[in-house]
Amino acid sequence: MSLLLRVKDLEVSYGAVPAVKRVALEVPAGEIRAILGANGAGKSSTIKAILGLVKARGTIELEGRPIHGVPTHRIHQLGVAWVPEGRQLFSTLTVHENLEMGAFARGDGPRFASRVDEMFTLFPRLRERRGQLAGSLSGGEQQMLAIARALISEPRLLIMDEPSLGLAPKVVQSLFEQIQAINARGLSILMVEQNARQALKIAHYAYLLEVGRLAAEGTSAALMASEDVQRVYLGG
Amino acid sequence: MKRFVLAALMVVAVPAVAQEKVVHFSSINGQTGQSAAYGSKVIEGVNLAAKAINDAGGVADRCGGKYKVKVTTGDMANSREQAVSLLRQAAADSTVLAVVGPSPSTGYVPMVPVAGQLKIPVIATGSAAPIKEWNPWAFRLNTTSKVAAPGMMKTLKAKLDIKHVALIYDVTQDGQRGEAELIRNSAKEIGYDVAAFEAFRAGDNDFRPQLSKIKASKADAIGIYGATPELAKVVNQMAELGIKANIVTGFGTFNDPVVWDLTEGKVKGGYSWSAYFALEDPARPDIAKMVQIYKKEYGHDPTLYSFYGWDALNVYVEAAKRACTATDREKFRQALNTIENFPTLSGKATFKNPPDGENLSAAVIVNQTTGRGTFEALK
Amino acid sequence: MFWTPVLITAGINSIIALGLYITMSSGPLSVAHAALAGMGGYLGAVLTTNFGWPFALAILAGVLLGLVTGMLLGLLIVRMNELVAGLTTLGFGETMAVIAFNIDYIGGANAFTGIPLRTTLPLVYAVLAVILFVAWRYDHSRLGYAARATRDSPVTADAMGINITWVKSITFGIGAAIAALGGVLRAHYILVQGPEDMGFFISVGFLIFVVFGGSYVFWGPLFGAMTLTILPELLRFSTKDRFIIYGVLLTVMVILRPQGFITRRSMR
Amino acid sequence: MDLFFQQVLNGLMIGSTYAVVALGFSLVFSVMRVVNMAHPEFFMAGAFGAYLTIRYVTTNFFGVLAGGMLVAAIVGLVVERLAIRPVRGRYVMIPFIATSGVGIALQHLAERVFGSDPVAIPPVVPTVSYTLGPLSVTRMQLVTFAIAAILMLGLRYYVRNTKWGRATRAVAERPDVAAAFGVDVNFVSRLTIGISALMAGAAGVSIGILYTSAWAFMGLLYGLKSFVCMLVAGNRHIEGVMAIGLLLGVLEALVSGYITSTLRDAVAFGVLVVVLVFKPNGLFGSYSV
Repeated sequence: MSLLLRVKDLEVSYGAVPAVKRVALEVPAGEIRAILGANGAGKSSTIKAILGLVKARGTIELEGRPIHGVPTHRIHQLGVAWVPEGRQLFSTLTVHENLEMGAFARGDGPRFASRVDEMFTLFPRLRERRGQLAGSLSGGEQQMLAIARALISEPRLLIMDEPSLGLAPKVVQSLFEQIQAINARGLSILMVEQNARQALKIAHYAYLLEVGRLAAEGTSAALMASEDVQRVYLGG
Repeated sequence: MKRFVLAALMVVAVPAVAQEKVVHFSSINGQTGQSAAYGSKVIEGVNLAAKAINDAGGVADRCGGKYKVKVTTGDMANSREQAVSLLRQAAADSTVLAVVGPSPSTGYVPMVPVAGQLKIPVIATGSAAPIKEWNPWAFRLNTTSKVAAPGMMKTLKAKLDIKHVALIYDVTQDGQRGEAELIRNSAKEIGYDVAAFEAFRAGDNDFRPQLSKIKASKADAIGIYGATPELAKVVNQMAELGIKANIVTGFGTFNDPVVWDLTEGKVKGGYSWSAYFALEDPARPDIAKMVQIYKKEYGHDPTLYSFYGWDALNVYVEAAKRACTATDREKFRQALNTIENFPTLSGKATFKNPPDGENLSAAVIVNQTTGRGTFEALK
Repeated sequence: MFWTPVLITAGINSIIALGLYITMSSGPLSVAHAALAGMGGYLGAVLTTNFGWPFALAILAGVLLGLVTGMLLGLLIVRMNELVAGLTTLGFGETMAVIAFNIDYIGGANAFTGIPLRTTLPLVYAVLAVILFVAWRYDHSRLGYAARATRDSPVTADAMGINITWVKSITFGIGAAIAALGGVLRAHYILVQGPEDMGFFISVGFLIFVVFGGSYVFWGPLFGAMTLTILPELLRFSTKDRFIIYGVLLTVMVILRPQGFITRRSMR
Repeated sequence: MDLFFQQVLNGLMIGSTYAVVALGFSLVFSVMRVVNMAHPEFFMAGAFGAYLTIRYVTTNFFGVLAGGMLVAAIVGLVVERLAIRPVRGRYVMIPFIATSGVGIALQHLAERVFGSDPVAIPPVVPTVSYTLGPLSVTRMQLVTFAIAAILMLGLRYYVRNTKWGRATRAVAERPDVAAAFGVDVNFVSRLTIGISALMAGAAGVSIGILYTSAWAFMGLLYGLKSFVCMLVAGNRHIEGVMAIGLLLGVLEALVSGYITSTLRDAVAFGVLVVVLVFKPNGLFGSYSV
């Protein structure tokens, strides 16, 4: 089982304030792994460090090759795609233009048209909205577009930051089913999620962060039962 | 350590040679910034005159004293504050006898009251702005509109029988604005009407709105009062709009070689009054010599403002000779008042202050531009 | 003394910069302070020259004019964010310059001249010391904290019960009053008050003093105004290249110290 | 009545140049959150570029235009590298001061190299004037208007329909996310500054030839006016900035034609204050600092 992503001794600090202290995690190819933790536990900072959006120390390797210090736009070209927290679509661009931005690095050659169709079949609602400005979509539709924008560049690793944030429970349910479907087609996923119960249902393995430190890790089943998870979430 | 020893040696050596006395003038003008076009030429004229005098053996005053001329230059840029600061610094330096310059009115207008308070002579080299309150310490070498403009309009009325005069002037240039208002106010007295009175600001590029109005006013003479960049554009745009009329200005601006180049000679035939300025004049060997050493020193033609710089320094040296002093500003000021019909490149110089610092014998020649830097005086 | 004129100008610039500092403490990037100083200068000069008022009364009148105008401007821009507020003041400053241009009573384009000499070096630095004390007290006053809260996040300031409209208006007023005071002092030293001193580029100069020096503690504008007024004088040795060097130095220094030269200890 | 249309025509001509220079300002501000105070000097560099090209290279109009734009672009990229990139992303006033310093240095450098007098630009476009009834306009005025129109429409097409244009809009809104999708934000910034410099250079060339002179301080008044255009329009839509530029030109021509040209500049700033009081985010756009 080849290792897609490996992170060791990760340190991130904003000015004098340490946000992430000596975090280590791995994502084997083909797995869904989750990063759990309360607000401010350092989940987003870890993701941003991997994407090169914030200064960090420690080792970050993609398929054995170090990507620490590589500029963000090159990391994307190595097959890493991102669904940012709060989706952050380009609201002044149309749905179609957002997809074109998703495939920016790959260029919009012939394969692009077929990829667009694939996305529209995966998310039919987007086809009707293709000419609309992304800012005018509903919360659920925006989430679909954010995922489509990430998938269209055929990444090898999908990083999702709080995908369920701000969505109605029914929409969250279908969202997690889609994530499983995407993974079933061979795409490894690293997901940051506050909704621990939902995340553990579909993740193979998970890490629990607390105030920037790795509090616990293990298979979903193990974590489901462990009191640590209850303590962090239920303040037991 | 080495430099210290060297300095010590120099101090010891000096007394052995006869005490070399120096007459020190401070030259304040606009050397950088938007008004540098005039100031920089005056500074060149002043420095050249000082060099010429020193090369010819320096100054010998009427009481047997011999001096070398020393000039320190201060750049007021285009700022009123810096002009006044430089004047205060010159006054605070006891070795400075008097201040030469400035040309921009933004410098001269605020310096006049300060010169009176600090009791140090100042002589304007081109500023023609009306001065509300004169004082015994402020002088002016260049001709001003008050004297020249009415004279010119009378001559043009007599020769060309002009009836409708339009005026387009730069509201930010005190001298230019002053003359345009003077011509407007003397309309009835000389016998013409003011067909249009249009203003613009330094830095403008497009004058078509004003010129379209002037074209509609059917004026037969158009007074153009502005600095070189704007004046040239007005002339060019008048041609583009097909406005045909006699063009008139002050301060000999049409005779300036730079204006000739910028308008590709369209100023040919224009009328202006000016102090005396010509690149060559068979009757004037002194001009020929100055133009020759000026071109050798600076590599470009002198303008009327170069003459003003040269003349101002020479008038000051003449006054120093008569006052037999290099430090007593009061005696120097009184000597300035004894200057009468003193010959200069740009005409003559006469000062009687009080009542005011105007040059009473400043040359006023109404002329018509015939070529690049050449003109014909109108009788 | 050779350096007196430069020191007086540096002192007056520091006073006006401190006024701008207080206005900026509640948020707006004002480019009106040159115009406010000019208005103070015009009023003070007219009173002393045409009406023979004593200098102290003329200063008071200038300060009051600045206070009232500043408070009105503060109200005008209360709903705007930092940059837009600054740009509205750009319009105010330039319009004041054009209006002054066209009023012949105050000399129009020929500027108002014949102002009596009143400002001396000791007076300038006495006033500067008082203003520094005022700025120091202001920094530690309730109003000072309220202003900084308003600047950093108006929403929370509002939630904390701070009357934002009042804070913005009074801070703009106090800042404008101090700038007007500087204007009166300048007019009675340069002895001429003209419309050109009120425009955008002059105001930008004061803004550069404050931001360059450090806009989070009152020593900043003092440092900025002093350095950037004396620097061009030091560069006089190369008359021709003076402003090239000045421009390059300004850029280099602000790149090396983007947060301003003088910062609060916590921001070190 | 003819005078009215002549003044409107005069206003459109000068307004087109305000618009082109303002577009450069607003493009850089919207994409990089940088107020580039050296932008007027790109305009001046274009005019001197034209002068140098005419003297040493060619007098073919398009050659001169290319020469001027090239010089402006070079100056633009150097300024981006030295004064803008080190402080991009900082508090809006920091690049404002950094570029102001560069602006001052460039003005006085031009004064040292080309002298304080304006430099005459020989006519490369024959001075022909066309008359339509009472109205008269010169060929160079039409060429200036045409260049402005082509630049503006070209920019609109680039931003709307090209890959890098889309990337520029994406960077303008969310630089981090754009980077995460493979956009090299530094390259886009350089590209944006380059485009704004090319546009300012072209405006500089046409103004230089139209008014037959280039001058070290020609950028000052232009810079202020086009800065005002950008602010009044808000920086979201290109059409907004274009419309405001033309409107400002016409307003100024009418004011100096019918009232007095001493109040002409008050128009630009008076309009600015009125608009910003009622529409604090500019007529068409929005500012988030």
